[in-house]
Amino acid sequence: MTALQGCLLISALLFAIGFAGAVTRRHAILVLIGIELMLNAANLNFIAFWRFGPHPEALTGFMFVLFSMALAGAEAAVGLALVIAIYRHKKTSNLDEVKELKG
Amino acid sequence: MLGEQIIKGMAVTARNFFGSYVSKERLTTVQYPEEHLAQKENTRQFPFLVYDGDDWEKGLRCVACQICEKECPPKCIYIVKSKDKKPDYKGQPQIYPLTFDIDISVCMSCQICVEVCPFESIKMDTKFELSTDDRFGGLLLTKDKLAKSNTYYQKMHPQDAAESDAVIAGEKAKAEAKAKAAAEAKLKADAEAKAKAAAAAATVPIAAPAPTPPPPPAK
Amino acid sequence: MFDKLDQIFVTALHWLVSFVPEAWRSLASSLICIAFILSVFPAVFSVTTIFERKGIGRIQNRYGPNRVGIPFTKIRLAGFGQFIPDGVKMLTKEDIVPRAADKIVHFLAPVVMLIPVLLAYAVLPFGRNMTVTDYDAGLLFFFAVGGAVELSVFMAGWSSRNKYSLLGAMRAIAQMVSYEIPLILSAVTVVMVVGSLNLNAIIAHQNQYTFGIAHWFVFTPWGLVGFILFFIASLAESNRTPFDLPEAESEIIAGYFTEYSGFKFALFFLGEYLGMFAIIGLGITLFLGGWTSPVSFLTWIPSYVWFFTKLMAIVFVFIWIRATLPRLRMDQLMNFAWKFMLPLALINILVAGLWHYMAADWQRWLVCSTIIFGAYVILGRGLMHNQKLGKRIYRYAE
Amino acid sequence: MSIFFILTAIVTLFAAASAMSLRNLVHCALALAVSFTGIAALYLQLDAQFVGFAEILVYVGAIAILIVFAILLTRSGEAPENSVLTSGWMAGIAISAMVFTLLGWAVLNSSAIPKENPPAPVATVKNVGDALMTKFVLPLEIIGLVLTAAMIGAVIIALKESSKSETAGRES
Repeated sequence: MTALQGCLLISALLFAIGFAGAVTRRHAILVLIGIELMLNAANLNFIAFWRFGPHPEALTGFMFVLFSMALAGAEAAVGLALVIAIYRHKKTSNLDEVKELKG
Repeated sequence: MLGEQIIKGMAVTARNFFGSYVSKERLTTVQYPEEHLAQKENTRQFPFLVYDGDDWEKGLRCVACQICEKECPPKCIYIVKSKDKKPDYKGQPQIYPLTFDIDISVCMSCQICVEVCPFESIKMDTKFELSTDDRFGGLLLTKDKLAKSNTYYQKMHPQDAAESDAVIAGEKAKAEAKAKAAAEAKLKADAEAKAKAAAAAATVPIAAPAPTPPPPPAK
Repeated sequence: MFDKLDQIFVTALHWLVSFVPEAWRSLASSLICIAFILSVFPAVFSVTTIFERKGIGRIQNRYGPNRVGIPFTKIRLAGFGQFIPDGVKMLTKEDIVPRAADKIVHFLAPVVMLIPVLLAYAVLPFGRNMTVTDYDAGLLFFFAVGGAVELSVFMAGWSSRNKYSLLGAMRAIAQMVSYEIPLILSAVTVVMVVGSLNLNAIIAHQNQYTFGIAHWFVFTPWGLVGFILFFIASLAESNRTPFDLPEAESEIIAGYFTEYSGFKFALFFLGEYLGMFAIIGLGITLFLGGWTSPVSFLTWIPSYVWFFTKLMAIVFVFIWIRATLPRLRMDQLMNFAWKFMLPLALINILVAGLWHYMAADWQRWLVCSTIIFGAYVILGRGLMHNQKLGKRIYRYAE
Repeated sequence: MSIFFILTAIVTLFAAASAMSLRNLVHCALALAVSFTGIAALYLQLDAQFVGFAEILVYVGAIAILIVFAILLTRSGEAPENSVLTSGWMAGIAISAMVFTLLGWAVLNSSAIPKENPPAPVATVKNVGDALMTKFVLPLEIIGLVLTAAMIGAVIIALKESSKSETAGRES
């Protein structure tokens, strides 16, 4: 097993953990946490491919991770604002109780 | 302008900072164990017992009337009366306290004992460095520790001491006047008795016993 | 001779490391550096506590601590031995953990507080050639590890299960997050002009002299504004008066470390002061030329002496401010950060860019100063616009 | 792969697993912060210092704090009494296990993966900055726009509704 494969396995496991959490937990914030973990797994993939890939001097994977971090920040801000808005409206942040789209 | 007042405030504190090194008058605190601040006229800490003269056992004004013990709100005074009597400052025999204890860990410095004392014998002290490592024995003040001379009181609270001295002097003068009057009355009575006796002796040989002097009137 | 004195610590480090076998040298060198940081800055902390107590005392026309000197002797040292009994008292006190507290998080919080604060010293240059790691993106590293402090504050506040702790933690996090933005934006100006995130490069850029006066960034219009913004933001970041809402003792006891005692409290206390020194050290490095001397004829004074002199001078200003200004209200705090400091920092970035590209003559001084001053006046007016100052009206419950 | 790398990976994965499985939400958020720190350490060992410190700055310093704030604002700091899992949790676990198996199989059997490790690339701050300002300047601008939009959107969503609807909400 090469170092790249090790990194990819770690990131695959991280992705699986994030995915399992996002689909099994009821709390909206935990779903967001799961999504963050999946994003991080993807970032780890990018860094691993940048590090062990053929053209590291192009910095493509590196840049992708930087941009994806900025996007993750935006996603967390909007997602948590949504969770707070839903909580204020429905007095719950349990996803099983927030099923229908009507206000 | 925004920030101007901040600069002014900083200047004030800076002036105080450097001023405290330059002029001693700025410093409001004193170096305590070495220096003490002058105490106010009405400072009070815990009660003490006043005595006149040099010997505290003889001069103690307290007559163990136990009014203070009864009035004390936290019940921190403990008095045992004596069986015998000894003369007080008026020269009149009085009972005196065998034991007079004040537990200053209980005392709340309310001064009620001073207010109710009819004999000007309990007053408030200004001494405050009373802390001790013995919390039971050290804070229970017995008679010998409580007794302080009248000159001490005069020095501590000149105004109050003058008032209380005036009362005492008044009492004494009254008592002396009474005694004088009584003595005069006795003299008169004696003379009368003598005259009577002489008269009686002329008639009846048995002499009548001399009448006892009347007891000093209560205040 | 003076060069040798300047480099005495570097020489000592090389001399010490030369005793170690070749393979272990880098490890030994870092261990010695860690020992240096761990011994010097807590010592500075202990002296600072005395300075703070004495200074505030003098400002309030008191003496301050002036009794304790060297233990078991009659030497008083004007009270500078006070930290010894203070430390002994602090470290030997009983460690109390609330019954309802989350024990593990409660235990970890002070540790998590101290680690990032100590890590931040790794990139600070204390003197010429005296940086533990000369890292390429040192400034980024500094801000990155500084961000972890907020998490420890939250851990302390939440795990104590005390409303005052939680309130203090929420206030602290809100304040730190808000003031981190002007802090970073004011540092960005320096990065723009120097073109590097490396703190040694930033100092090298300031280590030049014209007419005997150093090229410190604080001597330029944008640098002055940047320094003042950085200074105010670092006051807020280190939770010092007038931004001490997180531990406002008259309102919420001690904020997030209400439920801490003994050793853990000491760790928090230490962490807070070490964080303050670190951020002051960064401010010195960015705007006050780090270890360089302000005038060229004083360059013979060793560089670390300059660094620590500047550090203590700014610490003294912190103490002075603490003794002068009252505490802000939460809304005033937030308004000040978002409506005044943030726009001014953004305009300052613009001005720094202008400064960089204009010809170096008096015109650029005039233009830059005018823009900064105009922005300052307008923003200040805007901040004070809604303030209804006047007699306060009290409404009582009937 | 050094021992240290494997240790960091184990800590990261363990923290991630506990972030997804603990009952108390605050513990989840703290475990998440540990996991992010671990990922940052992995980046550092993959010679991507800049990304590593950016990870700490963004994820530990901002996103973890944001999540913690959201947890406290939605009053979910205490562990719930009833089940924390959705009704179809078994299917979810099964699917994620399948995803991992598939990914692992693909990673281990792919022919596209280079066999030898190239020397460590250099990504100095200067290189990154140059790349951001030349090749990647358009994405950078777009990211700026997206962040601004997200910020405004988050503020509007989380903003208190007008007092009328708020009182109505309180009555209901």
